[in-house]
Amino acid sequence: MTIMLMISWLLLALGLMFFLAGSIGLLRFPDSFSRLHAVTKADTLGLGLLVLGLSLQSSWREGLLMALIWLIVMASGAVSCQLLARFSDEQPSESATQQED
Amino acid sequence: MLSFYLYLGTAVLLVGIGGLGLWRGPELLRRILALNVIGAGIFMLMVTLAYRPVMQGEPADSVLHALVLTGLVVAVSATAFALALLGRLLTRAD
Amino acid sequence: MALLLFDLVLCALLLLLAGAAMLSRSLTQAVTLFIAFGVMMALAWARLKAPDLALAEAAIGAGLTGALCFTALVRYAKQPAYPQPALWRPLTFIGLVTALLLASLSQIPLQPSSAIPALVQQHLPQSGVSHPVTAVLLNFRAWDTLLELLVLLLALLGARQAPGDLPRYRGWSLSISWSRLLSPLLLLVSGYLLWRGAAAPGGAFQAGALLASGLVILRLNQQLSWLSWRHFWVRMLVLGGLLAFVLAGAVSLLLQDLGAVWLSWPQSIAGAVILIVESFATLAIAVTLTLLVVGEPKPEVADA
Amino acid sequence: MFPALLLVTLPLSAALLMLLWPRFARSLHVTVALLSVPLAGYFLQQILLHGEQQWLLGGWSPLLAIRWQADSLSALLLLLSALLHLLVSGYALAVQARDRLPAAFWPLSSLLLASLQALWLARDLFNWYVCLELLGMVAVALVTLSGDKALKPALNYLLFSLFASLCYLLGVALLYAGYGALDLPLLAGQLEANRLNAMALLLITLGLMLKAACWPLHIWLPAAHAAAPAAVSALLSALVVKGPLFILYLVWTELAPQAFWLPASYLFALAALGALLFGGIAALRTPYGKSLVAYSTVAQLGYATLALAFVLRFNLPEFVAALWLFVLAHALAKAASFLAMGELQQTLGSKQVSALKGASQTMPLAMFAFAVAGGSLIGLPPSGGFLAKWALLLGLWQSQQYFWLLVLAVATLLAAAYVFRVVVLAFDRAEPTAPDFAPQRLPQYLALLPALAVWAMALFSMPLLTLLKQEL
Repeated sequence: MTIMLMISWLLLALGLMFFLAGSIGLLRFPDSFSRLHAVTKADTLGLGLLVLGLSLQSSWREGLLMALIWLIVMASGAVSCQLLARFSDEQPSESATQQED
Repeated sequence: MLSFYLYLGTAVLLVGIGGLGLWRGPELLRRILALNVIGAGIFMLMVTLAYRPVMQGEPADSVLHALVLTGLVVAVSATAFALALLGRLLTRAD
Repeated sequence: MALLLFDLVLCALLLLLAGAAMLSRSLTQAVTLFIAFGVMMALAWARLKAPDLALAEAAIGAGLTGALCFTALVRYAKQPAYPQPALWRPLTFIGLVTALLLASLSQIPLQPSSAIPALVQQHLPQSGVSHPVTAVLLNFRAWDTLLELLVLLLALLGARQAPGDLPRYRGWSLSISWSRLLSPLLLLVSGYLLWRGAAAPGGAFQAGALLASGLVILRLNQQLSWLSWRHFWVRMLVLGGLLAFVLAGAVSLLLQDLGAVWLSWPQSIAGAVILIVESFATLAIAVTLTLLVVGEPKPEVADA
Repeated sequence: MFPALLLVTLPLSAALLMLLWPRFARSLHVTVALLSVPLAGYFLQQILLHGEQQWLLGGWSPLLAIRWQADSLSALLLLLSALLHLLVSGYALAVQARDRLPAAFWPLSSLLLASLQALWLARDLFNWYVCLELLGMVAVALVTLSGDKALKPALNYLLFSLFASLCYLLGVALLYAGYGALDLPLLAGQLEANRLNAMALLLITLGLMLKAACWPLHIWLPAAHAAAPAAVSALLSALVVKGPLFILYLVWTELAPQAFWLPASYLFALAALGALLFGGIAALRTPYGKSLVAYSTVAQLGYATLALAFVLRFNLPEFVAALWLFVLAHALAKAASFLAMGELQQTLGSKQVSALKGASQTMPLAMFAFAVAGGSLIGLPPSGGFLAKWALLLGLWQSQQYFWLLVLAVATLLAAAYVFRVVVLAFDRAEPTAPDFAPQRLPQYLALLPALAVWAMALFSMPLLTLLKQEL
């Protein structure tokens, strides 16, 4: 039991670390592509680790629900990331003007 | 109880921040956003007020919740109308 | 203690996001920050035991308002940059007013003297539904809700007076297949929210807003033909909520004695009346919000 | 219940049907406008016979339900709204083809009537918020009927109106925090004079004064009212700004603790002073005809604010009578002057005041209507405006406020100056501005109608006064 709990906390900490790294990347990276890259890492891996860690501490029903949420977030993240990348690809001047001010 | 005052204070500060944005602008879109921030602050105040019975172990005040729900819909309607007018104003200026 | 820490972080985040949205230089940033603010707000309301509102705020406040703001943002692209005005004068004045407000807050009684929550609980069995918020919205204070639907309708009527044309987004294979996947899900969830509203958090507004977001996604990906006010069925859908409300009021007046008052549902059929009114209201809200977000085609586009 | 309910739901459901079947919009609109007047008259008679009536919507207990209540004042305002709505409908019918009035006018103006009637009947703080929001949005939508040139004033109007309703809502939330009720009669007399209530009342007052365009919060009004089509400006100036004024009156006389009355009266008196002087001066200086009439609204609202200030300070029946007589007289006179001015501008083809040169020759009827309405705005005896001013003077004399007598004299002179500015120009027959097309007679007669009605008010002064003093 305690081993399960320890693994769970480890996974949670790891997940949080991904989120932290993603947030720092979002703030520090120079252009939108690398920012997107940083954020999507946090979304998929970080959230996945959190869900895994939390489901070790909860019933199978809650675990299933969380897994569903993870899947939906991942799918929407993939689509919205592609859309954003496409948008910034189409309008390079937009991101350039934003960096100036 | 500390949380109650924390949320109450945050709500009022949000109203203040919104008021600041409304005054300063300078774009009309930001003024519309500012009105929404003020609205959010007021609704947060109401939700926090509705939370008071919870601290005594009773259910939250559902009348206030209903009022906020009404207010939310009214706010989004007004925002949509204002943005439509703004959009027309901007496209016409070209 | 942990909860207080959570509250502190959440409140600080809310203030930070709102302040940054108001002061940021670029409007795009301001709108993005405002959407993030909306999501955090939904979290705060869930924390404050208001799940109905958290649902509504997530769908309406963050989602649809954000979509509307982005629509306006596209039109700002060609505008010249505005000079940033000075800050100190508004800051001192607003700071003073906020301080006064904060000072007056200390007199809010911690134990509310209101008898309303008890009264709601007492009359809940007669209202036809078991969820108090739904009971207040569609029975105790139904007149407010009717007028609120009217406000929503007016937003649409007003927006139709000022049609602006947008650059058309033509859809893209990935987002199209995603919209095909997502919208049945949204439809399902909004139906569930509507049905559940009688007994648990949820109801017409949340369901309507969710349905609207599904319709908007479909419309933007060209999966749905234009909704145009010129079609009778669209007008019928938009007005359906109000018509059902008024008709239900009229019928219930006729069903009861002549001494009856407006919008009082007979207890035996109250649940059914509320469900019917809510269903029509959901459709009306969904179509109205969709029309507000995606706009209407110019006549020649609609004919093509 | 029935007459009151029909007064609200008839225009409401008619508007819905108009939107559903636009083909029948006009006929439906006219039918409802025609039906509303006798209904409102019947309702007023019922109230006079049986006294005040009230209903708890949904039949729940007072704390839970929304209360509707109708006393003789509400009934009078219901009748006034129905009457002016009918008049403006007639005018709109007469000019719709010439002015290219959009088809959206018909459902929108029906919704305006419905929301006004709902406001006069409600006695619930939150329901008033929804009513105010509704009224503001209908008003803005009506202003946008003028097309692109009205966009900026309309958007400004909308933003001010939204800010005002938010202020009002915050005030209501603070009151609910202390007392946990929204029903006006239940809250009446309950409020203590503490900081929280002071803040709440201040916010409510600020919001309502913004919506009622009390000086110095009037800045949105002239542009918005001037930009709207004439029929709409008449409705806005005559009725819409009176809604928040009505709430303000009820909130202060019934809700506010007596300890706040004196400081509030100073606040209102100051606003009134500014409105009377600066509104008048602005009306005197503006180069545009409809702006002149709109600024005159700002100035005339000053009288109502002044009466409210003295109601709070001295609590004399004269002031209450003066307040509502001003509202009635101004509604009629302003409807007449906006319709007349709209007619003049439309026919002479210019917005400028200077274009009215020789209008007494080219369009004598419209000019006559404007002059007659102007007489009431100045307060010439025996018009409705005079009646109101007389009540105010009487009260001021009794309470020995001689400074304010002087202010009233100056304000009257200013009103006379801006009315005669137009009239004198119109009688300058040397080189009259030629009309673009033959003037239509019917709309001019319709503009004359309320102007004559406001002079007829003097004939009915006794019943009106007894009706209003019942309020005390």
